[in-house]
Amino acid sequence: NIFERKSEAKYAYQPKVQLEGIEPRDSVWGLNYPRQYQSYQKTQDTTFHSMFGTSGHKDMLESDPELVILWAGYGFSKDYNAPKGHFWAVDDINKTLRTGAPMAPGEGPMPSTCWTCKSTDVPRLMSEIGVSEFYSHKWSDFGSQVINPIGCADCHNPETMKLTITRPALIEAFEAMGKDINQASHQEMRSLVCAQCHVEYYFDKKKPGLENAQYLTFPWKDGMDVENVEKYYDEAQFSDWTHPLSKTPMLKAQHPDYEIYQMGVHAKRGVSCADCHMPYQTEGGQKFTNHHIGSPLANVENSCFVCHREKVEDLVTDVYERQRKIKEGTTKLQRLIAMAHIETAKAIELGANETQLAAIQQGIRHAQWRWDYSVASHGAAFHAPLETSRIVTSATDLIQETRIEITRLLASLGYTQPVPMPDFSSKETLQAYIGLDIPKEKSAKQTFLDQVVPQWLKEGKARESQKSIKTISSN
Amino acid sequence: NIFERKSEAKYAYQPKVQLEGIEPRDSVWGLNYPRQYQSYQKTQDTTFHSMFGTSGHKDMLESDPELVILWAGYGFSKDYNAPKGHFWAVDDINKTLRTGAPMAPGEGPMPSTCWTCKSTDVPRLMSEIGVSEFYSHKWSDFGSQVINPIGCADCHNPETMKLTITRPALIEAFEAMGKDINQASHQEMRSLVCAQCHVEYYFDKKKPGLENAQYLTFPWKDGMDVENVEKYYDEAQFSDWTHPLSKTPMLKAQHPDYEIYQMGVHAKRGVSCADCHMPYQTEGGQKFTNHHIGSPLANVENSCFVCHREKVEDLVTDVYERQRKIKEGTTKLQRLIAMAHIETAKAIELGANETQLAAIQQGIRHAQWRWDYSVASHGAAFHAPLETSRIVTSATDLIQETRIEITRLLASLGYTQPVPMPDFSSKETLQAYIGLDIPKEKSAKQTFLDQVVPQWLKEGKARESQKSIKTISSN
Amino acid sequence: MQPQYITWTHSSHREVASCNDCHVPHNNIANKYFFKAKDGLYHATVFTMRAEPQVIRARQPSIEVIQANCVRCHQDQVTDAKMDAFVADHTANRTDRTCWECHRDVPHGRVRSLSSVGAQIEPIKEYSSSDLSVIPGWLKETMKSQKSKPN
Ligand code: HEC
Ligand code: HEC
Ligand code: HEC
Ligand code: HEC
Ligand code: HEC
Ligand code: HEC
Ligand code: HEC
Ligand code: HEC
Ligand code: HEC
Ligand code: HEC
Ligand code: HEC
Ligand code: HEC
Ligand code: HEC
Ligand code: HEC
Ligand SMILES: [Ca+2]
Ligand SMILES: [Ca+2]
Repeated sequence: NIFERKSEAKYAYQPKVQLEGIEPRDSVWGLNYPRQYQSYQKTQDTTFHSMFGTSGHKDMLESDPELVILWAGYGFSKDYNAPKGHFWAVDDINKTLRTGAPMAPGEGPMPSTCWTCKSTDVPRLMSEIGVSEFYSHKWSDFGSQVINPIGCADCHNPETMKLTITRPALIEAFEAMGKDINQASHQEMRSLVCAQCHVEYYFDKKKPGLENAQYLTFPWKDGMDVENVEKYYDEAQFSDWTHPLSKTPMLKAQHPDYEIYQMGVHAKRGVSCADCHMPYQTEGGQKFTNHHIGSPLANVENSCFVCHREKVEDLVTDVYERQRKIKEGTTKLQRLIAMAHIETAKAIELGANETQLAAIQQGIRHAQWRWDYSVASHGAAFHAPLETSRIVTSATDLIQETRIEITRLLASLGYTQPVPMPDFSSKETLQAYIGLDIPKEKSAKQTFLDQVVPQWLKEGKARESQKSIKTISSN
Repeated sequence: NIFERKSEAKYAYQPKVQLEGIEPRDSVWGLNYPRQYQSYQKTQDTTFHSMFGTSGHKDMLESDPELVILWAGYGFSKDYNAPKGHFWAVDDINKTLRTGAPMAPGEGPMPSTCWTCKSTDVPRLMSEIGVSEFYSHKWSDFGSQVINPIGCADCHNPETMKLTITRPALIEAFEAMGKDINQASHQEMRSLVCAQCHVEYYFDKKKPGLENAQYLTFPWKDGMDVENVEKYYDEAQFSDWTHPLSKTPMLKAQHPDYEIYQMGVHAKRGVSCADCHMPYQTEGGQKFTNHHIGSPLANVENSCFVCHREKVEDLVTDVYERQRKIKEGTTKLQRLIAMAHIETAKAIELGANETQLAAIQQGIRHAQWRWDYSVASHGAAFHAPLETSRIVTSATDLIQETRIEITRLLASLGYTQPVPMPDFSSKETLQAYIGLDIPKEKSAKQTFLDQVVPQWLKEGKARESQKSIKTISSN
Repeated sequence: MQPQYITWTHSSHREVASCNDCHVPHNNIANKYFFKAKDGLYHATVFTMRAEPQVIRARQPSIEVIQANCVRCHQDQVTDAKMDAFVADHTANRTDRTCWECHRDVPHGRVRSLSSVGAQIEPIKEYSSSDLSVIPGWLKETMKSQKSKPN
């Protein structure tokens, strides 16, 4: 009856353990907050599928092979997948070919900064060795330090359970914009905890006094929209890599989820990430936040229904329609950019000089940046459909204008035919085309996963077992 | 309080006149329905301005001079303005240079079909002489017949005041789609009355048995979206005119307001045109339909507020943001299409042959069709922002792909430079560039307006004065 | 149903209409009590059986009841006595579309879930800890020290 339920509520948050310092293990927090813990554990579920999204494995290079050409010469051309749940963050970064197969500390292609958004051990480690020190190592140096995936300690203050910002990059980005993140309202915090990671970033290697650090930085100083960030990188003369085909200094856009979401009507109306991805839920009279973060389409009744009184299928098709219309544009666009790289390579082969190429490479750099910005945020097509579409339009115009330039250049070099293209329908063909030996990479990775990772885990567990857990006698 | 309001209502009404047959004069209906009449009269107000829209005069060729190139060889390159209120429909069609200066019946460029969406005299005339006969004259033949602008008789059944469809084209379009417009719900009728006119159309000159008619037709048989209508016209091998520069068989898109609105979320949620453009209003405790049809931004409180409890400025900026983002794409796009026409002219001048031009002209035809479709509906950018943006993206890709073709073609003809362009910033320069003598057209029009139109009006009034008005003795 | 209660108490209707004014038929006494009993019983069962969904939605029968009640009170505002005389379907045109399709906030507002109102988890600044900083102490320290002496 109703009274039972009242009393139930009272006992809901009987603390069982005393959380001390930065506790990276969710299982410990879970003793105090079973509902949140149990729902968060569900992020390991990989069974949900929507039209374009999935909580499981999806090889993006398989579904959109052109990406191999766009990212030639860069790690992403080896391996890139759609996101899975938070539970998999550490597992996936160990498994991706992008991190290579470092058999010993100090080896491998990636810096320690890569760990930043993958684990609750990161705030712990930062607090122990300092932020800039954390950014100044190899990824392989911290293998035994970072073993817990994203969890409670990333978003919560253990004493008060208040939402908290544990990643310096976001705080510094606010400072760069002349804002104080401590002034953020509670509703804003319900999005800002996500903005610690779901944002475009780059590694600043020129930080005064920190030359050997790869300092995680969000390029927001002059604004968060795609044009201003583009300007920011141009002025800093920054590039992530140089493209082997078109010799273009390229930019990589990574998941600007927060930035694009802010351009949508939901953000304008004050709807937060958590409102949709972590809706409140009530169990036996006890209200709590559902921590099974994933596609809201898996949970329309608790997510969208709170504000929309439509049929489930109408809300689902709302999302699909927007995604389909955006996808139509980006699919065409990525093919055009791939062709531009190959056409430019042809011009270079025919002896085009730097001055002839300058404008063309600028065009490719900007077009691919904008394309990447619009697709790297897997939610963008729904978060802000029109802004995403606007970006796609501008990139389409840009790359085609550039291809007109290339066509003129080729003609002036005596070549007036369409440039022959590889088979864009096969990931393997294209990876071979750009000279990757994937089988070799894969077997090296396998050895790494068999021999190194288990060792990392063993050492990590041993370290954790030192840390005692203070239990509280309940009364 | 509401009980006072109740009694107020009781006294309100006494019918004044008996409406007989099709009464084209709003002033007569107004005797029975003062509130609706008085509010509808406000459509003559020309003072309201929003960021892109206006209830007054706005010369589109002045604000976007490229249009002169896009429509070269077609009436729209002489004169095209943003819409004003319904009150001005007859006045504006008399004044536009597109209708020329027919000094006698049977003269002039335009068919009688042009009157179809401008006046309440149209249903009257159609009922008197028959539909196909109405479509089989010159515009100048009916000058003295058509003198009342759009009004009550276009949307209302005089006996029952029910919303009604008075234009055969809409009924026939439904039949072509295999639908029966009589099955339309009341809520659908609140949009369908508008769909009589606010739709894309063409004149069918090949109707079996009606060869000398220019039969008003809505191209919906295979679907209302931009791609299906494009296919429809291609299969019918229809073109509105042939472009003098690129020699392309062109299509003109006119105001597909209804079609594009249907692709938006408001339509999906069952919001009708009238909900926003004719919101209810309360006077003396009575709700009535505000007939001052115009920009809802002139009346956000009644239009948007019931459904959206947001600040006025937020709702207004919602609209502006969407319009600005779409405008960014269409502005760029129209310039590119204009260039394509001129570049193609160059290729023709250099001796390009038909087989070389076929694909290029196809590209220009489709790209301009899509561009026109997205801008000819002045409300599209808000009615369905994403669909409109999607169309702009596809047109941008199309025209640029075509310009790459042209560039190759020019090169193969030995021309590898950018083609010189006229000054796109001046309407006058461009009208001269395509060989128009506007001053001449204008003075001819002035004579027409001074001598012919007053005559038309005089004869019309005389005719109307024959018709008696049955008043009802009030009791 | 707490959210419905709370939203109603904040609505323009609190003073003028109670739950039953909208949710129980008022066409005739018998019907009124029959529906109420049936309804109340149903709710009570669902409630005690813990089947209470996160977001309650009106079922068709009660949608019709509500609509009828809106009209009952507002008849004379939404329909025009004079129009009725000869504007065919005037009353239907004004009353066949659910009122809250437009009046989306009457009376429960637009955000309705068991958790959306009432015992808010959201801390009210006044009552929350004086330290409003969202940056943990350790991070403030490391970042400060870093600014003072890079490396
Ligand atoms: C500490 C970094 C971090 C924080 C904080 C974070 N995320 Fe993530 N998120 C990730 C990473 C990394 C992945 C991808 C994990 C993988 O694929 O292995 C991810 C994946 C996701 C996914 C995809 C899940 C699926 O099933 O496909 C969603 C949705 C998501 N995050 C939403 C959020 C929201 C909402 C928040 C804030 C409430 C948030 N994230 C906070 C790093 C973070
Ligand atoms: C600023 C935070 C941040 C940083 C720094 C970061 N990531 Fe991620 N990472 C994310 C987020 C957010 C996702 C989820 C991506 C998505 O939604 O597509 C993700 C997803 C991933 C995934 C799973 C998807 C895939 O591609 O297979 C891998 C692996 C990964 N990151 C590796 C890395 C590596 C390697 C680096 C360093 C070069 C890195 N991350 C740096 C935030 C970050
Ligand atoms: C990606 C960010 C994120 C992670 C990881 C996360 N939480 Fe939360 N948590 C939130 C947000 C957002 C809220 C809602 C806060 C609010 O609105 O009051 C929340 C709320 C809570 C609350 C307050 C009561 C409630 O349910 O609203 C508790 C307790 C809690 N989380 C415990 C945990 C535990 C235990 C874990 C680890 C198993 C965890 N959280 C992991 C973001 C996170
Ligand atoms: C906390 C409230 C809230 C939640 C949760 C929410 N919405 Fe919305 N939604 C809004 C508001 C507010 C608007 C803006 C329109 C308005 O003012 O009514 C909106 C607008 C929309 C629109 C029209 C905007 C467009 O892009 O065309 C769609 C579609 C939509 N929501 C779908 C969804 C779906 C699907 C979900 C769940 C995944 C969802 N909403 C979750 C409040 C919400
Ligand atoms: C109005 C509801 C709403 C809001 C607010 C919202 N999202 Fe989403 N998000 C969605 C929907 C719906 C999808 C599409 C899911 C799908 O395709 O299955 C999505 C997709 C995503 C994805 C990709 C998941 C995948 O598996 O591909 C990520 C990551 C994400 N959102 C993160 C965020 C972050 C971070 C924020 C805040 C900055 C946010 N979302 C705000 C509704 C929302
Ligand atoms: C199917 C209905 C329909 C037909 C047929 C039609 N019009 Fe229109 N006309 C409209 C609508 C709707 C508008 C408002 C346009 C807008 O919103 O931009 C309009 C606007 C106009 C305007 C005012 C704007 C301007 O361009 O100055 C003129 C003049 C005009 N039409 C002339 C004509 C002529 C000449 C023809 C015949 C070639 C014609 N119309 C055929 C529906 C029609
Ligand atoms: C462009 C179409 C259009 C024109 C022109 C038009 N009306 Fe209406 N009228 C409507 C619509 C739509 C409604 C709302 C019908 C409904 O939903 O019940 C309406 C409703 C009415 C009603 C019903 C009462 C009310 O206020 O809702 C009356 C009476 C009326 N109009 C009279 C007139 C008169 C008199 C004129 C001419 C001065 C006129 N109308 C011109 C479209 C039009
Ligand atoms: C009989 C044809 C016809 C019907 C029916 C019609 N319109 Fe129009 N409408 C026009 C024409 C023609 C114009 C342009 C008049 C001009 O510019 O001279 C116009 C102009 C407009 C404008 C621009 C007004 C301004 O101030 O800029 C709006 C808005 C509009 N109509 C909405 C509607 C709506 C909503 C309906 C239905 C309720 C409707 N129209 C029904 C033919 C029609
Ligand atoms: C009869 C009800 C109604 C009217 C009138 C109405 N809206 Fe909406 N509006 C909606 C609904 C329903 C949605 C879809 C979102 C949702 O489900 O809440 C919506 C969505 C929106 C959105 C988000 C869609 C997008 O394109 O991003 C905006 C913005 C908006 N409305 C603005 C306006 C403005 C401005 C007006 C007045 C000119 C207006 N609305 C009039 C009901 C209405
Ligand atoms: C949700 C509200 C809403 C609905 C529904 C709606 N409109 Fe609009 N309409 C607007 C707004 C807002 C504008 C922009 C006005 C401005 O820019 O000043 C607009 C602009 C227009 C314009 C251009 C007016 C001008 O002066 O440029 C026309 C014509 C128009 N609408 C006709 C229609 C027709 C016909 C329908 C139905 C098929 C319709 N509208 C449905 C809100 C709406
Ligand atoms: C002024 C009329 C009115 C009053 C008074 C009123 N309601 Fe409602 N009620 C509505 C409307 C309208 C809806 C929405 C129905 C729908 O969305 O289909 C509704 C819906 C509901 C629902 C279904 C869930 C939901 O939110 O849609 C519940 C439960 C409810 N009301 C309970 C109550 C309670 C309890 C009270 C008194 C505290 C109350 N109502 C007072 C008009 C009213
Ligand atoms: C013992 C608790 C309880 C009481 C007392 C109660 N309700 Fe409910 N009510 C509920 C629950 C639980 C639901 C959700 C049922 C569902 O959606 O399956 C509900 C659903 C509803 C609904 C939406 C479903 C439907 O029937 O359309 C309405 C409306 C409603 N209640 C009105 C009322 C009114 C009015 C009263 C007072 C006469 C009332 N309720 C008394 C618990 C209660
Ligand atoms: C028991 C009688 C009653 C019922 C049932 C009722 N109302 Fe009311 N309503 C009133 C009274 C009394 C007022 C206050 C009038 C005033 O303040 O002048 C009012 C005010 C309003 C207002 C104007 C104030 C506002 O909130 O915007 C609207 C709109 C309204 N009602 C709509 C509705 C709708 C929709 C329903 C059904 C869901 C409904 N009413 C059911 C009696 C009722
Ligand atoms: C198409 C949208 C729409 C629908 C459906 C609708 N209304 Fe309204 N209603 C409005 C608008 C707009 C106003 C604002 C009139 C004003 O402010 O002058 C209004 C005003 C009112 C008012 C007067 C409020 C006041 O302050 O005087 C009441 C009462 C009302 N509506 C009740 C209802 C009821 C009851 C229904 C269902 C039978 C209903 N409405 C259906 C749009 C609608
Ligand atoms: Ca980047
Ligand atoms: Ca046409």
